Amino acid sequence: MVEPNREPIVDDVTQDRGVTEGGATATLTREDFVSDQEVRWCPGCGDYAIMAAVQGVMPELGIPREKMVWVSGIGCSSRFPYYMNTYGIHGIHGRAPAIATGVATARPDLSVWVVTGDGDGLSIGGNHLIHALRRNVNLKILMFNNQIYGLTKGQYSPTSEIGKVTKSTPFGSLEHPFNPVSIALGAEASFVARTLDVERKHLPEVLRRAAAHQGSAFIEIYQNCNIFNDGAFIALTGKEGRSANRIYLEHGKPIVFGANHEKGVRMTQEGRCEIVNVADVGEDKLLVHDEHRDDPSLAFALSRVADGPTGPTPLGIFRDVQRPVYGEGIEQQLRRASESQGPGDLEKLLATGDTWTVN
Amino acid sequence: MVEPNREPIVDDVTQDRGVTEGGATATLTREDFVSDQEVRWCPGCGDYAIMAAVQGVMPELGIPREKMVWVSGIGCSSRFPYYMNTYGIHGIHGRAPAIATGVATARPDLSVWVVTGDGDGLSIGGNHLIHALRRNVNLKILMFNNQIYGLTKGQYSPTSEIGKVTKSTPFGSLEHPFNPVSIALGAEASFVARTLDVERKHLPEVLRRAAAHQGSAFIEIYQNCNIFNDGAFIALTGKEGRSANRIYLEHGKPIVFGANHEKGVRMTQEGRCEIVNVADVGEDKLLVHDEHRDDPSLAFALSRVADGPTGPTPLGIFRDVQRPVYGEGIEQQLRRASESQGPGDLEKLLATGDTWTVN
Amino acid sequence: MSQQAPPQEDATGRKELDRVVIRFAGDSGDGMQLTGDRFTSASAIFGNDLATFPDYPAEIRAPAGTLAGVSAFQVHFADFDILTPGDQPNVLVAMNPAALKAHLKDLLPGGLLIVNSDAFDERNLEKVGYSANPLTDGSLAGYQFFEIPMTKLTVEAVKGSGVNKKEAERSKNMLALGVICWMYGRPLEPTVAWLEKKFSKKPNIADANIAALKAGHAFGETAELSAYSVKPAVLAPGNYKRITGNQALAYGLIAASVQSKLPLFLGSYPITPASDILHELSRHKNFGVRTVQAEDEIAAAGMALGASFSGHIGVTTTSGPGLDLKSETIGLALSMELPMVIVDIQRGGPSTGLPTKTEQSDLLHAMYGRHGEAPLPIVASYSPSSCFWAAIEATRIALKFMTPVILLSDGYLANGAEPWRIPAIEKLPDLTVKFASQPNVGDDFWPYLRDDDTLARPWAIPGTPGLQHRLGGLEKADGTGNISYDADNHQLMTDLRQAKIKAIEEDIAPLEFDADDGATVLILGWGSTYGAIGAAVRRIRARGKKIARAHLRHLNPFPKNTEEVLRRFDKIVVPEMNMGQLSKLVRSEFLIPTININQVKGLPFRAGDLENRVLEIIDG
Amino acid sequence: MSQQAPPQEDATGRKELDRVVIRFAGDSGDGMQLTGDRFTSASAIFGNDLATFPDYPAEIRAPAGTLAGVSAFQVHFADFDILTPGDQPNVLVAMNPAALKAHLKDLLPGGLLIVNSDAFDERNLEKVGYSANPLTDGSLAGYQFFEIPMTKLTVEAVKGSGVNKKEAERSKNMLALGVICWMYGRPLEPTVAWLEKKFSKKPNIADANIAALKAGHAFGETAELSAYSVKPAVLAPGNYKRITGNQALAYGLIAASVQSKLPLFLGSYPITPASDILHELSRHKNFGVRTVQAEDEIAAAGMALGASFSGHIGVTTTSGPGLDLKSETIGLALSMELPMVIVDIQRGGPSTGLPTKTEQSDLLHAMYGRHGEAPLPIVASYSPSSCFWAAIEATRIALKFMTPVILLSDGYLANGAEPWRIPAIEKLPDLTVKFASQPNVGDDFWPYLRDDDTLARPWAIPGTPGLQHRLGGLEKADGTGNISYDADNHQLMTDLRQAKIKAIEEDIAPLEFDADDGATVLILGWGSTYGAIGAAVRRIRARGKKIARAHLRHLNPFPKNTEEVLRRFDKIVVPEMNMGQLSKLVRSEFLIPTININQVKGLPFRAGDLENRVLEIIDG
Ligand SMILES: Cc1ncc(C[n+]2csc(CCOP(=O)(O)OP(=O)(O)O)c2C)c(N)n1
Ligand SMILES: Cc1ncc(C[n+]2csc(CCOP(=O)(O)OP(=O)(O)O)c2C)c(N)n1
Ligand code: SF4
Ligand code: SF4
Ligand SMILES: [Mg+2]
Ligand SMILES: [Mg+2]
Repeated sequence: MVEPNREPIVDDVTQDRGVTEGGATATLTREDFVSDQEVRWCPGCGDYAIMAAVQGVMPELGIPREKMVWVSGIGCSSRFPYYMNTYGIHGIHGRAPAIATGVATARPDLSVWVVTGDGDGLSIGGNHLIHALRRNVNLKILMFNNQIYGLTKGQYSPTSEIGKVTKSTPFGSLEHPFNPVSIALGAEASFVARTLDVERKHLPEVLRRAAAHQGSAFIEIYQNCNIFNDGAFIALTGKEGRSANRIYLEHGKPIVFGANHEKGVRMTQEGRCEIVNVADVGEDKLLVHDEHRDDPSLAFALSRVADGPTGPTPLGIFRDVQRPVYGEGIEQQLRRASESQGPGDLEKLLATGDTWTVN
Repeated sequence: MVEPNREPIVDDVTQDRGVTEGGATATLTREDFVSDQEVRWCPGCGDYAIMAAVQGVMPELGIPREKMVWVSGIGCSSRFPYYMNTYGIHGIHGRAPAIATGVATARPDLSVWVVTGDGDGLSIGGNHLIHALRRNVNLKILMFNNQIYGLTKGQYSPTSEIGKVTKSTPFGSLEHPFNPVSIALGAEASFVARTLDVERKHLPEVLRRAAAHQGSAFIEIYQNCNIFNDGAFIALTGKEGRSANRIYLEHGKPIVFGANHEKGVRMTQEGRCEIVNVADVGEDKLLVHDEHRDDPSLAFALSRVADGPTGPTPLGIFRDVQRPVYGEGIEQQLRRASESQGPGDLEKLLATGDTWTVN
Repeated sequence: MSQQAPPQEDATGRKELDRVVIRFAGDSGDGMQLTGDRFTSASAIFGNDLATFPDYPAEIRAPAGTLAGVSAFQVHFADFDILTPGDQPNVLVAMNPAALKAHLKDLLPGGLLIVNSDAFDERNLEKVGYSANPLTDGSLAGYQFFEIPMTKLTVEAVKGSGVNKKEAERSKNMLALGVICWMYGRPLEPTVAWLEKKFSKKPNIADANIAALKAGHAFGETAELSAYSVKPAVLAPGNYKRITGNQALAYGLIAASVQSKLPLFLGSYPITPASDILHELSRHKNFGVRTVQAEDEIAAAGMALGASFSGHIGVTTTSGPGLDLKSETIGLALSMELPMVIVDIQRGGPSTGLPTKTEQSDLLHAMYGRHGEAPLPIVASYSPSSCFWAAIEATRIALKFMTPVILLSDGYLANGAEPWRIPAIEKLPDLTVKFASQPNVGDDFWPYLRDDDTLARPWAIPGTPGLQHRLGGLEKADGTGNISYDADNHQLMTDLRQAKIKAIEEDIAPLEFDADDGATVLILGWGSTYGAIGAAVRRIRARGKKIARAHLRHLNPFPKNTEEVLRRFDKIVVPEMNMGQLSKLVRSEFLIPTININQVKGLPFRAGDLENRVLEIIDG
Repeated sequence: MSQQAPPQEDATGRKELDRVVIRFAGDSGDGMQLTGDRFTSASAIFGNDLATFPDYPAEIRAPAGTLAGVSAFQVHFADFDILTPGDQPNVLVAMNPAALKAHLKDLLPGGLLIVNSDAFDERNLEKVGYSANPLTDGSLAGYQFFEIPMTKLTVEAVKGSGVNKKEAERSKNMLALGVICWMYGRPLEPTVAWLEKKFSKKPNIADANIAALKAGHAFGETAELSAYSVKPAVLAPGNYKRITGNQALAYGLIAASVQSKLPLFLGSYPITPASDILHELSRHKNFGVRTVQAEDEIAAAGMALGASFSGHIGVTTTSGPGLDLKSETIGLALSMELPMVIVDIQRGGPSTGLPTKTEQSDLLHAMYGRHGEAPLPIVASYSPSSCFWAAIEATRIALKFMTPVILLSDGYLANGAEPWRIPAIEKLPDLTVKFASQPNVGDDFWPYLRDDDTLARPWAIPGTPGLQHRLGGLEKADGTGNISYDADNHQLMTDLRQAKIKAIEEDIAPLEFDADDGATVLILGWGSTYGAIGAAVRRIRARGKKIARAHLRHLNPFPKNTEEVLRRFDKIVVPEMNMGQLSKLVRSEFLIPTININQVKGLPFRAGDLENRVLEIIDG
């Protein structure tokens, strides 16, 4: 009864108009993913660039729009689902990973994406985030990190730097920030990546990789809030910084960066990643990145190369390993149960146990 | 006005009976920390051993009982405060770190301890825990990890192993567990340790170190629930396991273990900790533990030596570094403010801004 | 009461009684819950009507021998249909001094008292502050009193089954059960069979328990304890099953899933006394039931909401503290107008309160416990077996009106057991829903284009081509569902949300009432006071007084005829296990005065107490 | 209305008006809030009485030129004491077509309309669906209408201040302000001074804005725009300060801290419209105010609770969604009987609702939004400046009765500004508390040994030798505070918790009412409807009708004389910005029928609407 129970939901209704329509077989374009809703971000907001990248990549995935659900919390970033011509939930503050877990475990046939902010995802929503990652629910989680609370007009967030002066910290913040990649790895995440709103090529590529990953994918996207935290990522986006400070992680390749790849990352005996001049140590001594290492220690060490986006900062995929996917496990148990015990029979269920007959 | 404002609270009342009475100067005994409340744990519960250790160490700290506050959530473990003859709050499920943060930031003069469980601290309370660690609030957090929900009669917890059959998972749990030490390190914790309920010497020593640490200290204590998860730590407590599987971390010493120290831990080029035969690699190749390394990568790598307490498992202090303490930062800002602006003057406050006079 | 009437003897020479109330009391470790449960099962199969009331401490196993550690189970069985587990026991089984101290005060004068004399040693007596040994100081003169060295007898009996001393002593509850089974002529077979099944993997434990059981039975016979019989009750013909409220509730949810052809999704976080619903549902995966133990109640509700959005019956189960945490998510479901069922098994509050005790004090919280104007339907079960109905009804309303629904039960119903006449599947309502499958405005799909009758919005689920839409908690324009800050639209949506809930009164059964003609006093109840009120009404009538009673199963909206029913009577008496929450709703809704009978003790009403209070009102 | 009466001329030849309502409307990016704020400040200093109403979208800056992006600020200033920001403006400043489209409908017939003609280009007109240009199609005939090329004039004016074009154009709001200042004879100095201070670090920005301001003033003069004057209001003598509700509330909390000699601890999580309290309080560290921006609302409440336990005034501030999340922690504070203040700045609900709009729909949630029997006091502010009183009163009750107290304000009060007569410090109540310092039962300390009058328990804080004790959410034995599952004790504690809150009625001011003799209709209000009701009452009286009004500042418990006051009148009219929440409380408490006037539009009542509705009731 599992199948009969679940399947109809999808089929009944899809039959009517034929799954193919706007479906996998029909090739979709960028525009197909643009909703009719008026976009309400501030002019110049980094969210625009991210949306463009997403809407550019979606058609490539060959997933029909109706099979896609975008879930978010509350925040400027969390308005995202309204702008996607897919199914979507603009949830409540911090709860997107939980709501999305419901969608993904109820309906493994869907492609479920989460958009959250540094406040939504790491402040009020931190617990749901780490548990979704731990369970390896099949969610693609995009965290727009602008290191500020945008929608509430500029208070510091869990990723704001110490000393930051904001509306709620006129004398400077006293809180040591989270390193989102570190906390995700500490939470057993099977896929962890970082990219930048202005990355025309890198961002889409990371999205593709996340989509391809089985299980939960966590992507930290540095996003400029030009109203309340303008220039937070200038070290990575500014002219010189751009080449000097972006450390692109590439699987199987030694980690080098700098205008002429003159800099590199080396692993010390005590398992710490340090930045070196390639010339000094020689290319062969450089750390070769391995996304697929089962042990997350390497990825974690890499996440500590930069505590904040103020100097050389690794971008790309820190970790991408296979783990059982939560929703699939549930499906299996359902299938096994109905195979072993036979599909659920209500009459039988009620009639078993401490029963007797009165005539 | 900061001082006048805060100080009286403590003094007014303490003067009356003289701080010394039951105070630092008077030497306290174990019994002084035993409350008059009837202990209500199951006979044989690991919580008894932990309580004994705690009540044994407290007198050594030279902190008067009235300056101590024990805060907990809900769970068998969380009954702990009732049994301590100190101030205490038996809070609500998962919120102890938040409540304790209120106590510690309001009253830096107090010694604040938190007792939580694997469900209380890592399931419902996960977010408060990681934020308390991130902020480095001056809290000593004892997490009794019995890998089960005890008080609610045996459901799996975020630290239960995959496949665990419990009341709520009759077909086995599908959830990948947290590694409490890893998540704490990912959350920027400045002090992270692990010990065992039955460790007569080790547990007290870890408690002393935690007490000495400035800021938040997180201690995972493996605790046997003999009713719902008996033997969960048998690999570490059983006869042979005891010597074979307990890896004691000691600062500045190469990491060795086994009955005759025949085993050791080595750091690979890719920053992974692997277990080796000392004979094979030679003692000099072994990893030398460094609690005080600023970069948490080493501690993290060590936390991955064992995903669960089923084989060789590191015990001891993974990390102990100095970071600004959250509460102290606040005190400083208050002091600076009243120094620079002068102590708060209500009349002046009300009279400034858009004001005018009508006669 | 049967004790008064001169008892007959049956064929086997047993004194016939019409009803008996037995309370088993011992240490948390003594297995009293299991003992009571087994006796109940045997009595059910024997054909008595029955009702049970487990009463145990919040701690798992407080230290042996302490008052805090006492656990009790009361069973009421009779040869006629009964309504409550009985006010006071006429038989008390006390396994140790603590149990005696805690429960003797409830035993009826002249009642039967059976104690395990082995447990009455110095230490145990001291632990609970007995200066003298009650077994010997004559303080038990007022009862028929038997002391049995249960521990010794048990250890004796189980010799050879190869269990160690500790395990041997653990079987003493079975010895006690054996004694009681003999006294009330219950067959041992069901229990033996059950023990063999339960301990199939540990045969020697099974043997020990069976040996103890039989030894107890034999002891009763040889010691010539007085023997009684309680005839089977004449219940309506049909198949019966002994069921607890939580079990019935779980079955009801499964039934709703089957009847609606929608999969059931439970997002839950363990909490007493609701956890057993999670446990029960996670056992029925072959029904396609998905259960997720969430990281907390907020996540549990969020997951249920996500599942509802995706076309499942999203359910979340909890108790008071969890309901607090779910409020915000319930508000979102209400604003998204998604079908969702929130089950609250009420317990003693406020705060952590009395986790294992019962109370009815979440009604106003269910009604108003969300910010903003946020009305939703409330359904309440009123007996263990009615939880089955309530689960189906709550789901029916949720699906038909596209709204979250709160189902209120309580600890007393959750853990209490009673015989349930298994309903015929054909008789269950058809809950089939029709998902939206086509655009409803030209080529567009408007998620808030409402049904004229129910005001429900269409339910278009992911996977449906062309109906992509986005919902959230910001105010929505009626029809399109787009974000709208328009002033008049907000008024309209607020009115519509209220009207939709109000409209449900057209869809639910009218309030039934049972009145003697000429009765001027109506007892109005809701929830688990049903049985106690019923028993009180019987007693009042037995005294030749006129009385009327009605019991609300829908708390929001009220059945359409509620005011009309209330206005038929001069006095409306509202007994509640709270400080008067239904009464507040009735007063503000109808401006009708109420006379409140409130009890907030963590325990159900005693029929006798209710009887007296109501008689005063009738006469006074 | 002044527009009707033939206006006088003052010495300077300006037409005298008694009151004016100006609405500034433009893009979120146009700085309308700041413009209105500055004009208000100038008018305040000039000596008018005034009231303001900011109205902006939930988005930070919706795309330029869209309706969604329009932000408005209304200010009402007069030469007499006024009560509201005015129903409809008689002056509208529209910086772009979107602003015109959104607000023209509110402008009074014949009203003054000033637009920035530079913004009326094709694209902008199109964006809001203007087919024809309203400036030229004669559709504005019904108004006194001036178009000013503000952008051009500004760019012209700021040449030389060395700012770039973008920055230059940004100053056009100051040009508009200059024009209005000239028209209503407001001095420029205060604004100039303010600009210099604000941009002290960016002198060229300051210069540009000042240049624009003066240019606007000059333009008004040269273009000979009609010039008006509104004399200073005759307010009671004293020092005045223009203050918003949130600012007053923050000051009130600081005052409570000073008056109680207890440090103030705020645990808060940002949320509209409450965030400004957190912002304000975090600026006053020299008062020893500790502010923590918590990870969420639950933590914020938990931190406040921890601080209260430690001897601070624990406060947490939020809005509806946050109040949902705090319910469980509030229940714990209530069970621990700790003094704590929970501030809820109500906004449009349910769920995320209308974050920047006002509503009164959390009253029942505040009253019943916790599981179990969990009563607590509720205080409500009723005008921006009354938030100062409310904060002190809420703290006073919390400290005296050892209980959490909920303070209800709303978005309209929070952001609205009015002149506030600065109170004399000596007049503020003394809130000194006495902590427990000695054992109270022999050598023991019993944390639940209550005060006979207040029923408050003693407050013993960490650091006090010998008084170590442990509190939690499980039910406590009265007196000792030890965990107790005893049935009668639970009833007792439940009764005591309720009695303690009820007893507060003895401690609060009776309900005042203002009635014409012979009045049969009473308008009963609470919260921010105060001003609108007051204005409506004036109008009703101006029509020679008899009316009475009373306004509740304590919602739980009600003042002791409430029923007595209500029973003096035939009809009780209850206007609320909800669906009738106070009315529900009144009906269930007193069984008195009410006539409800409900508006749920995210906007305050218009005095005119209230007037008409009430007149119907009086006449009909
Ligand atoms: C329960 C609740 N608390 C607080 C808020 C107010 N709030 C809305 S968004 C937000 C934070 C936004 O920051 P972030 O998640 O970083 O998103 P951003 O706006 O920066 O993209 C807050 C505090 C809310 N809507 N709900
Ligand atoms: C809000 C809330 N949700 C759920 C519960 C029920 N509950 C009490 S303790 C507990 C978990 C206990 O597990 P753990 O924290 O590991 O403590 P242990 O009993 O194992 O020591 C739960 C789910 C509660 N009391 N409050
Ligand atoms: S406030 Fe910042 S994050 Fe939000 S929309 Fe504007 S620029 Fe983007
Ligand atoms: S249930 Fe387990 S954890 Fe709880 S008290 Fe008993 S043994 Fe200890
Ligand atoms: Mg942000
Ligand atoms: Mg546990």
